[in-house]
Amino acid sequence: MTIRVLIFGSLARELSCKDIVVDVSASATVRDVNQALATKHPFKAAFFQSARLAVNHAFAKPDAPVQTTDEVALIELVGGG
Amino acid sequence: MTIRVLIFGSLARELSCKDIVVDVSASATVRDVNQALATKHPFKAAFFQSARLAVNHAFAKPDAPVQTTDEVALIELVGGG
Amino acid sequence: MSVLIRISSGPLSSERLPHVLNPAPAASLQAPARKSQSNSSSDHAENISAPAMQQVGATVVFEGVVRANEAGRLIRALSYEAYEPMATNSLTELARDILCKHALIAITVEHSRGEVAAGERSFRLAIDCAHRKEALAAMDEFIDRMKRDVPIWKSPIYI
Amino acid sequence: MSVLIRISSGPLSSERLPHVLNPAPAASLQAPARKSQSNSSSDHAENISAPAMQQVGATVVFEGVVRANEAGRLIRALSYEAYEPMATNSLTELARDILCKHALIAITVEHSRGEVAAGERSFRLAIDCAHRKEALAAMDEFIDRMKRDVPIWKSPIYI
Repeated sequence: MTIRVLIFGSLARELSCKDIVVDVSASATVRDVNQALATKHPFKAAFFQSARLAVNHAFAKPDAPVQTTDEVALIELVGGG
Repeated sequence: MTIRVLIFGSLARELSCKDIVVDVSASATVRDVNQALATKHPFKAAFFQSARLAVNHAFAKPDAPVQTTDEVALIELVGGG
Repeated sequence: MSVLIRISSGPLSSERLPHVLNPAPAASLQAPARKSQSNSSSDHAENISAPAMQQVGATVVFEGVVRANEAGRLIRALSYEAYEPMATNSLTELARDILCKHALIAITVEHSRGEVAAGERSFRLAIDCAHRKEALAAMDEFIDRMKRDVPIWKSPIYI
Repeated sequence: MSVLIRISSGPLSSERLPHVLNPAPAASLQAPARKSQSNSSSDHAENISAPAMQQVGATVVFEGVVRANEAGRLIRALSYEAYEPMATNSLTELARDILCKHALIAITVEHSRGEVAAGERSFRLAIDCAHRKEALAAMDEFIDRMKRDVPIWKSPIYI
């Protein structure tokens, strides 16, 4: 299935886009989405493997399941405020 | 010589006065003034012996000399602000 | 106890928001976080009771100002991007958690989104409490956790 | 760098004093503390330069409010007595010391003397600095040392 991962801030500027679309299996978890992001962007693999993802506006654990209808966002902050 | 020691706050309320006048020798130091205060008010002797005195608007060390023309004040605070 | 959260467009006003919007029972603290927000601002308030206000002995306000340089380069402004409603919800949860942990009386948080010019305010955290030590510890912890967990990003706009 | 000290009669206004009174060279920090003061207020200012202002990234303001009870008894007000000019001079010295030690940009201190009713402000400390951590540490240290060393006494006025 297809998961669209919203991205923000300097990452969005660097990649010149507002989201990254990845393909994962129908039983995918948050961890699988991280892995798919890392595979798609090998030069930032370490970053994507450990980046925190929010599912439907709450931080999600690596084991949490993901569905194609979920709103997934990559929340990696470097000191806002 | 005579030294007038200004007092404030709860001490002034307790003693119902704004100053305490003590007699000390012409070569007296701040320590001697503390001692004279303690002698004059034996029920608060320990308090007066260790109370901080300001001479001419600055905290004075125990060894500092005192003159009758100096402005002496007892600065014992219990948390202002 | 009171929690008031507002994320609004552009620089913050120099005037602080009042802590007390509508006096109401303290039980309103248990009300769920508001999930919706308008396009122009997101604003989430819980209310403070009059007896609680009488316990306030200290108010500490932190204001973040956009500095004219960022990593050594001169900037004209910072642009803040908030991922809503997660930003407002997570600020609200953070404020409630800090309020309970440090036994505070009220927390008011204001954060800008969009462009804020150098010299203007982009963030304000106001804490009411009985005593000072709790307020300072709470403020430090709030800002650390906000920077780590609340989805608001800043981008420099260079001169 | 700027230090502004004011001890004035009655409750503080809800408006903060501006940090910048007259832009002037930073060397004014070395100016001697003003020894005189009027009966109605004592006010001591040193000035802040425009380049220093551009470094301000955080402003933290502490406000002390008179609480309606003191040691378990209801009070109508607190009455503050300041021993002048020592009170203003020692606040000024304390502010300079804290400013240098924590590398702050500006400190503004306001303290009431005379009667301040419950619920009203009697003390305000505003700190401008580049970063937050210094401001919070400086605020804590300033208030601890003020309570210990600055000759201002408070007396409860019971209902």
